[in-house]
Amino acid sequence: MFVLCKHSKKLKDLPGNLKIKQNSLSIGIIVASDYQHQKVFDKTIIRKRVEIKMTLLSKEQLINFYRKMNRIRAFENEAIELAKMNLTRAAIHTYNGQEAIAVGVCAHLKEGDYITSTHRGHGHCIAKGADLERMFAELMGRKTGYCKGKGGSMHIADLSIGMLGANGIVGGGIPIATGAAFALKYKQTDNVVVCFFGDGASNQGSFHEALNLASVKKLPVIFLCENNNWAISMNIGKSVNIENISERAAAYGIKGLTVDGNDIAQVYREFGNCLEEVRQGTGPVLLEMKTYRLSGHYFGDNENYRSKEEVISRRQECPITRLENLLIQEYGVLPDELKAIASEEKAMVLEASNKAKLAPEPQAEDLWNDLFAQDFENITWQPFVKS
Amino acid sequence: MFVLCKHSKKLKDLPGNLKIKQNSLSIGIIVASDYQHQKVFDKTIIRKRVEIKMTLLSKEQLINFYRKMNRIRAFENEAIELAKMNLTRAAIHTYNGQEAIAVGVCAHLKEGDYITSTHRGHGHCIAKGADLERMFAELMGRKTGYCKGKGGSMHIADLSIGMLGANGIVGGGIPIATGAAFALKYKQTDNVVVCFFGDGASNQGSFHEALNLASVKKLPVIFLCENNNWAISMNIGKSVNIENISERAAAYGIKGLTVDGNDIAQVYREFGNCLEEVRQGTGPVLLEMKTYRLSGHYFGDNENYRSKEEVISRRQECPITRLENLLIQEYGVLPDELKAIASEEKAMVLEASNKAKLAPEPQAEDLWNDLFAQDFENITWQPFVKS
Amino acid sequence: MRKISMREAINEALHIALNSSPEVFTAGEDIAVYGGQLRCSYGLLENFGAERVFDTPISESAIVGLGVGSAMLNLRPIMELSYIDFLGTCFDQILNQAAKLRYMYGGMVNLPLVIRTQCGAGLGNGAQHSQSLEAILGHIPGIRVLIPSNAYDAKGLLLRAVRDNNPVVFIEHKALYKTKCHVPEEPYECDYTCDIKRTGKDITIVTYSAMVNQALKAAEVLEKEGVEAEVIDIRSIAPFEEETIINSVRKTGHAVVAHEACRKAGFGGEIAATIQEKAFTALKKPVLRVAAPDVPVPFAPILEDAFLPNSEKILAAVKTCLQ
Amino acid sequence: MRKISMREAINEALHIALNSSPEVFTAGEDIAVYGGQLRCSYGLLENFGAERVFDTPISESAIVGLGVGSAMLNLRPIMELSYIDFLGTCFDQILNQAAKLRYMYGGMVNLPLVIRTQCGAGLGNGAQHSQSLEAILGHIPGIRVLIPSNAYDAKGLLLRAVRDNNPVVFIEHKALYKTKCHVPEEPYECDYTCDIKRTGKDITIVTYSAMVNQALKAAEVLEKEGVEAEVIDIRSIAPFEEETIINSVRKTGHAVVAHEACRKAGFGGEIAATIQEKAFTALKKPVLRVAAPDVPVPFAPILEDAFLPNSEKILAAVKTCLQ
Ligand SMILES: Cc1ncc(C[n+]2csc(CCOP(=O)(O)OP(=O)(O)O)c2C)c(N)n1
Ligand SMILES: Cc1ncc(C[n+]2csc(CCOP(=O)(O)OP(=O)(O)O)c2C)c(N)n1
Ligand SMILES: [Mg+2]
Ligand SMILES: [Mg+2]
Repeated sequence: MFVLCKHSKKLKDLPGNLKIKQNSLSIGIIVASDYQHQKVFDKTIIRKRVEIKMTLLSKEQLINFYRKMNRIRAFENEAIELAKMNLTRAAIHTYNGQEAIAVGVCAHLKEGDYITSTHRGHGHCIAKGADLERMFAELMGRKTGYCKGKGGSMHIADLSIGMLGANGIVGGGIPIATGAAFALKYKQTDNVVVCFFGDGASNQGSFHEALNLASVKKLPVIFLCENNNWAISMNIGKSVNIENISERAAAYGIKGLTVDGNDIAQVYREFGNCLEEVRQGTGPVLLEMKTYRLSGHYFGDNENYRSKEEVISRRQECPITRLENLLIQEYGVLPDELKAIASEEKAMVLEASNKAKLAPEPQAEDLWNDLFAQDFENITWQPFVKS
Repeated sequence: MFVLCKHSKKLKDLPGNLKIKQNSLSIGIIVASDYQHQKVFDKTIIRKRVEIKMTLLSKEQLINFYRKMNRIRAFENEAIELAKMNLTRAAIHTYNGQEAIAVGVCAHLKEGDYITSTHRGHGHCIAKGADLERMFAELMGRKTGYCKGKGGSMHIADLSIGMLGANGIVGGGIPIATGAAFALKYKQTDNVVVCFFGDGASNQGSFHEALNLASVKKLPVIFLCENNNWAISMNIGKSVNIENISERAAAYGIKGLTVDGNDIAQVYREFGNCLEEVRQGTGPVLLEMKTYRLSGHYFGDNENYRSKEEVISRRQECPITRLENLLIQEYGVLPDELKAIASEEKAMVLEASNKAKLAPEPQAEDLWNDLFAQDFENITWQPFVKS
Repeated sequence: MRKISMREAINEALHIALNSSPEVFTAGEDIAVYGGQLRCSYGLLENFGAERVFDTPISESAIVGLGVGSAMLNLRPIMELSYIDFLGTCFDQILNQAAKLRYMYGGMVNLPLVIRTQCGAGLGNGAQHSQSLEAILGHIPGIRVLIPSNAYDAKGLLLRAVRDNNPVVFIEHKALYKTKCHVPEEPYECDYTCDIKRTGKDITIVTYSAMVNQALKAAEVLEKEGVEAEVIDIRSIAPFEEETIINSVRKTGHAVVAHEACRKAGFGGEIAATIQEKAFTALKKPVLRVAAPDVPVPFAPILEDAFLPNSEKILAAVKTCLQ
Repeated sequence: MRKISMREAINEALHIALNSSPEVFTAGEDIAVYGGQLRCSYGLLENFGAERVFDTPISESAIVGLGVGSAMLNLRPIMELSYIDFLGTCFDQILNQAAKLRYMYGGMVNLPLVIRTQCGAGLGNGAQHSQSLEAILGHIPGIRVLIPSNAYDAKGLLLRAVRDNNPVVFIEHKALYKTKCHVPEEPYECDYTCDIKRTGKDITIVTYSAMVNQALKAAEVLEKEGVEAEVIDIRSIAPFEEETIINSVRKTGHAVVAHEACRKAGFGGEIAATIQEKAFTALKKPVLRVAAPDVPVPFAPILEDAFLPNSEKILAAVKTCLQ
């Protein structure tokens, strides 16, 4: 469990030589292990041993994160514009407010690593390096889209960049991620799978089955729960009876951890630590990142289940704003520099969208393609002679 | 977590005036709360506070338990005889070695309480008071059987005694038990449901979903996991990565407890304590009872997955033998008295079986009955006038 | 004559059901505060309170199981499964529990459970949120499967389902929610029987759910061309009332079956097989089926349009049949 | 000529598959140490080791998901679902994942996954362990559904399935495991096409799985009565090769379809509907269906016998048809 620095003064047992940064992001962080009770955000912590680890992210890294987070935000905003113009169909689930997670996580992944995603998958795709034009084309059902227009917003995949696919079934991707992790282990690689899912998905049976199987098979998978407080209209306080989804790790004898998902530095660091372990073969981890869904469940949501005040107050913790403040206050970056980056990203996104708008639609006959692979694998059968 | 008395000498912090019985059953018991680490059976315990509670079961109660446990054992042995004579069909899953659980649990239940059961359901039925002749008749597919021969060994139900039914789908009964508990709460009774299932079932998605739902709805249900070490050929050590299934309670914010399921006194007491709480509306409990399946998974199992030595050594802990020893050593009951009880039960069981053998078979036309209730409920529709 | 939409009619039936029997409650994902992903349960929470109208976590097996278990103890649950595609995550509770317990237990229990769900393509929801899976349910003995095509039937069938002492899956097509027709304010019930939507002597079009309107459209066109089509809405997949259909085909000698579900092993096969068996001598031409092709529902409008059966495809089949 | 049982033939195919490709592994409940609840996987653990042959906890969604995910990364999993009835607990992974991912992702992925499972009644296993659910699978576009009737086909179809780059559900009837026939020792494959088990000019009996033997029995009786029945084993529900059937019915003019699954919305409906559509003018009588009644599988021997279709019921249908 990790503590935001602003609460560090409440801690006892701190080594005297500790220097703690008092900014709103945990660039300098206190690592507490062997704790008994834990809360995130603004609550106190009781623990026994306290260990200090200072990690300083470079300005370049942070700027790079800022760039990607803005790219995702711009993509989602443009997706909504397309929806308003009726260029997309059905639900568009935007990632607004959760950008730090996809960006902080995917920054660590290397060639051969995979992710699985959900109905709220654009951010994961972009962070993993997907092509924006093909994404937009897919949202608009064009032939040049990632799925040739067959999938739509909820079903984008790009195996060439390690993105195993978004999934419209809540919890549907969790067993699949486990299977992919099995393949990576079977092939004796040191690669991993990151399985993204929401707080709501953690109540599905598939979550339970997959985590248990991954645990007993010691598979290299990080189950990454983005706890954004809501599952459509269901508040996390009503869907589970526990404080942190990560507590569920105990049911499978695996490591569980909750971090502040709106703090890109914390996301980056803590995911990195988990990843290192998982790569070494210690088995799966359940990593919960607390965040907040700033927009409606989908574009068009009346949001009758939460107050405007709640959303406004949570906007303060928007991960992009927090990173902005940090860069300005601690790294001396000028606001104008950041604005320029945001504009660049927006322009790039718009260009991709505009190109995609010109892309051709599929033809009716395409309906019949892509269902079955036509070939059979070339295997020469070897009779098995029993000894 | 409860400690077998034979380990009591290892405890520190014990009040001086504590008298502990040194017999093999925990008739006098040490109640340890606020513990950090726990093990059952023959391992040590570390805890902070220790609280002492002495419960003495009367001889009459224990003899009554002994009687019922023998009834179950005799039933199962006779069922196997019927199987050998080809009077039954398909798998017979016997309850041998687990009798203390059904008997100790059901002894507490009152009118209006319900249980749900599994493929290994005979013991639960008998402990809840089912008619032996109708049970045997069902095993032999007779018209007078509980299900008129439609169900068989795995599907016996008797709603009149609060037995909601056995179930051939592993984990299938857990959501149903939850639904029944909802009904009891909805009707504002203080009744409860006891949901029996195995260690293997605790890996099913339905377990997870049902426990979470029961927890958030605070339903009066005791999830009773009979951890008998095996799920067909799968050892508990390979199917989960935790020491006790009860640790899974934490994932739902409910109470979890592991007890020695081969110790009828402990089963009786600890279940009673849970029941009291659950009746008061504190929500569900996950109660694990450790036991051992003494016979094969089903009659005819080759048991190639475990050694004969293992089974022989576990026979020492047979709950009937342990209760026998206790009654003789601590309560001065004569061995002959116990033998007489066992014979009485056996005779009663045989009589039921013999009567059932004479029962008529169903007729082919019966195939068509019992699928749908023919009537519609008599509800007078009341228009709803919006205010 | 009051006209309301199918969504309003269902909402009205839910209000009447909850108002009429204390045993009735309703639960599911987002049905209470939100008023339902299907937007059919608005007002219920306010009018009947959180004990009887409540949201559940995302766990469809537990949701259906809650219905099964509480129905066994004589409550009358109306559970909502937001999309029929989520049969996937609760199938055991339907296939092996709700449908089988009564029979397996020798008739000992009643299961007065209603599962409301939503089917169908046409709105760009993609392969996992657009299926028509009634044939799968129709193959499972022990459950009722109702599938209304309009607001009037939806209200009447839903009320009947709530009084049924057997498990009922009630399938609402998403493209029909906004369609309006005359619906009396007072409570009423519909039978689980075929409804002849239009009489005719030349050909029988057997259909249900969203395809009923398409068949009626086709029938109008045919009328202009001098062909009188009889359009039958079966309304109920289980029980499946064959008599009306057989009588009609005996009269017309021609039949086309239309549904939105995929063709292969769809319920149209059952209907066609039944017609040829029971009205063989009357049949002048083979029974033709109009159905979706055997592919998942695609996303892009052009592809989804190509996927969906419609009045033109019905028309084409009728013409082939009458050739 | 070596004769072995279907169980042995499947076991042999599994050995060959694991021996021939390092991408092949197999997993499921009790398949390794125990040798399978179906007793088909004995020897595999000893011969190929615990990395490639392993037991899983009881969690069918995770089991199928393990197959789907690892197949996406080019392994060739053979997962075992001990009873087809357990479709209930893993249906989403088949319906919405295995069957749809490739199409939904625009053809981007291959899913070379085989799910072996066991179907059928006759051994007193009761309603939850005796079903025949191939029609449900046959209605789902995107998967292959194979259903052998004998040892020879079981070996040949299973090997072909392992080389298939698409998800295959492979359905073994429990009553067939002990039936023996000639099976060559060397590896070979069978096509996903109909197999004419016996030629005849008077009537076509279309069937599959355990009913093939019953149909052949009926054909023998018919022969003595001077009726030449053609018996067709379809072997594959998906793809469903119609041509052989249509050609046969064009020749015989009569058809009976037989399967063990419940009648309503069973695959027999699809077959009958197809025959009447494509061979209408040749048909002298309606296609009749022999199937189980629409009730769950009962336990008692008398009831289960009454439930099960068999050679006499096929015979009766043939006689009605030829009357
Ligand atoms: C099996 C299944 N059940 C229900 C739904 C409908 N649904 C779509 S998104 C969603 C909420 C998911 O919540 P969460 O997992 O927290 O993800 P978030 O939307 O917050 O990103 C629901 C209920 C679904 N798509 N699949
Ligand atoms: C959904 C499902 N999966 C698998 C099975 C096959 N099966 C029957 S009993 C059993 C083992 C159950 O183990 P456990 O829950 O520990 O109960 P026990 O047999 O030990 O009483 C299995 C795998 C089943 N009946 N249902
Ligand atoms: Mg959420
Ligand atoms: Mg067990």
